[in-house]
Amino acid sequence: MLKAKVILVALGAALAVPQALAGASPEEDRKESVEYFKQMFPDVPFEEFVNGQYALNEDRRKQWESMQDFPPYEFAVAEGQELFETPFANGKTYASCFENGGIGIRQNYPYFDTEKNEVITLELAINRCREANGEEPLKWKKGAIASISAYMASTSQGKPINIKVPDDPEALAAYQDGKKFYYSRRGQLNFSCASCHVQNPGKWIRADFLSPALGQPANFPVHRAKWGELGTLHRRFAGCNNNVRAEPLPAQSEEYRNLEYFLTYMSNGLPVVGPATRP
Amino acid sequence: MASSIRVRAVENNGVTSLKALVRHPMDSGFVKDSAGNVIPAHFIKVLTISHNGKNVFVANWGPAVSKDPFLECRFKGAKKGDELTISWIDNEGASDSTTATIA
Amino acid sequence: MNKPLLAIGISLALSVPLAAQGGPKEDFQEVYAKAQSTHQDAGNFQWTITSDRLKAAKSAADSGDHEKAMAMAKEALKLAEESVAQRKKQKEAWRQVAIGN
Amino acid sequence: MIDQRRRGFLKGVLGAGVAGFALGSGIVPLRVEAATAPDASDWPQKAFRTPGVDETISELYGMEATESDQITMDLPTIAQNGAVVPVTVETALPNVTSIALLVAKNPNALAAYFDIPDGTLPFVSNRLKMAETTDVVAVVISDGKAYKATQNVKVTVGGCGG
Repeated sequence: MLKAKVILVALGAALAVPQALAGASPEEDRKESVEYFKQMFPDVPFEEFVNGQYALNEDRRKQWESMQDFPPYEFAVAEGQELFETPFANGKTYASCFENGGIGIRQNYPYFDTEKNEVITLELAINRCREANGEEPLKWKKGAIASISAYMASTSQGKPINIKVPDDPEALAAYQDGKKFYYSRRGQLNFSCASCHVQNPGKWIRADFLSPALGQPANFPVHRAKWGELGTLHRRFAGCNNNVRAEPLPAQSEEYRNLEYFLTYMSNGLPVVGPATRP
Repeated sequence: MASSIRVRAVENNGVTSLKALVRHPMDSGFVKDSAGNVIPAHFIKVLTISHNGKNVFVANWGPAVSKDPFLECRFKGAKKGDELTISWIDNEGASDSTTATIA
Repeated sequence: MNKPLLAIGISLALSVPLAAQGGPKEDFQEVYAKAQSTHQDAGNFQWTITSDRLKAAKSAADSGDHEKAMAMAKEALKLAEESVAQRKKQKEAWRQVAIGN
Repeated sequence: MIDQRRRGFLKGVLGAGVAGFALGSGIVPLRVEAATAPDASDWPQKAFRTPGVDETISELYGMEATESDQITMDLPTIAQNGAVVPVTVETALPNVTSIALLVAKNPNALAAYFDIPDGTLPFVSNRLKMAETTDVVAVVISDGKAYKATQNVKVTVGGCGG
């Protein structure tokens, strides 16, 4: 059914990446990017892109479906809910820091804070909420923060991702910085994120099956079989950078937040399906 | 404290399908931690599923069963509303148990 | 790749008249410091392998293996320079492949 | 904030006054009700410590297993990760009393061994660890005789996951 069409992929790779339009707006970028991936995988429905390699490879999809039948992150999500609802020492809870009590809002993250002029990711907002209530911040990449973020994502299941880039020079600059990071080759292997996830999705890189960029942030935080636990998106950024022998940047650094801003914007309209399992 | 066992048991036309996920590291004893010393073997040895005091399924597990192990089994003779008891014991003598109602 | 570097390292050390002001240790400090500063210059484009070589150079130097220390420092410098070149090239190169510039 | 595991550990200690079990690491909340803890005395210790498929089968059942096409195994062709390989075994063979899962090239072949009491269907699904590309063997005892099915699974170690 969703067999990766080798011919098509070859055609996709040969597809001349649309010539850079001078100063295209984020929305134009997004539309062009969706079109690019639709041409590359014509028989993959738009919503299915959130399932990455599992939308392109039958053998992988079957393994994924048996994992999702009773996913190993269920304990972490239950723990995340317990942590989310446990009041801080001052009696308040996370709900007080978020609109709608933090329920069903994952699809709006990350957003650009026009006062502070910075990208606010969900994990950053979680720790800022803790600090505002006199609590110690959590570690960024795994553990409690991943469980809480996974619980909050689970309350947004199916809601379309809705990232906004306001017509504000700082917001556009953050978006552009994230885009530049995404397309810049780095590390001794000299790959960019796009080398794998834009130019070669649907192909094998050794024994790994490359997923398309479209839809990637929709399934975070993710429980990877390799980690044996949940991990946040910035843990994945650092891991990928390390794989190409580029020095990873600190989690929740401005560069990684701008990167998340750009990448998530590209998935606007796709449903939140986090948390999810991955290899 | 949430139990370490999550269960879904559903009966239709006489056959109960039970799925369980157990929270356990299932360390094999063959893995080293980042400091280079071996993580000792720590895994569930026996897991039983019983209905009306009788075992309907017994799993003898070794260290090659994945972390946070998953199990599915099917049996006859139980109906909606019946209660099942799922218990496990590991190689360190720790154990846990929970009950589930068949939907 | 290491062998030629080692060879160059050795021949260089031999050709330098012994009376030269810095002995092999002196040259090492110089190369090591240059490698470090070039590595910093790479900014967000630092390579993990450069920091590995810098560590290897330092530990070789600490344990008195000057030959290895020099080879590692030289390799670190070469890698650091390549990462700086990558940073500069990518300043504009990314636009050619980006969807929608 | 009390670390989740420590809280579980503390509660375990208070509750475990009954029996002086060696307390495991605090990771797993210890709720020791000695009464319902399953009896692990007939856990096949030696079988779980035997390398090699045939040696394990003879250790476990004291007989050889013959290949049978009545056993269906649902396994991936290429495992996405050797740490979590989903496997499902089902058979049409009659009066099944036991199913075993073996991973040939694991340090010890036996991964899991299930008692199938009367009234329980000859079916089981599990997630196993596989050290490398190798055969997964399912052994079924039907009418007191041992049958087996074999299927190879490719496993690669490491990788970025894609």
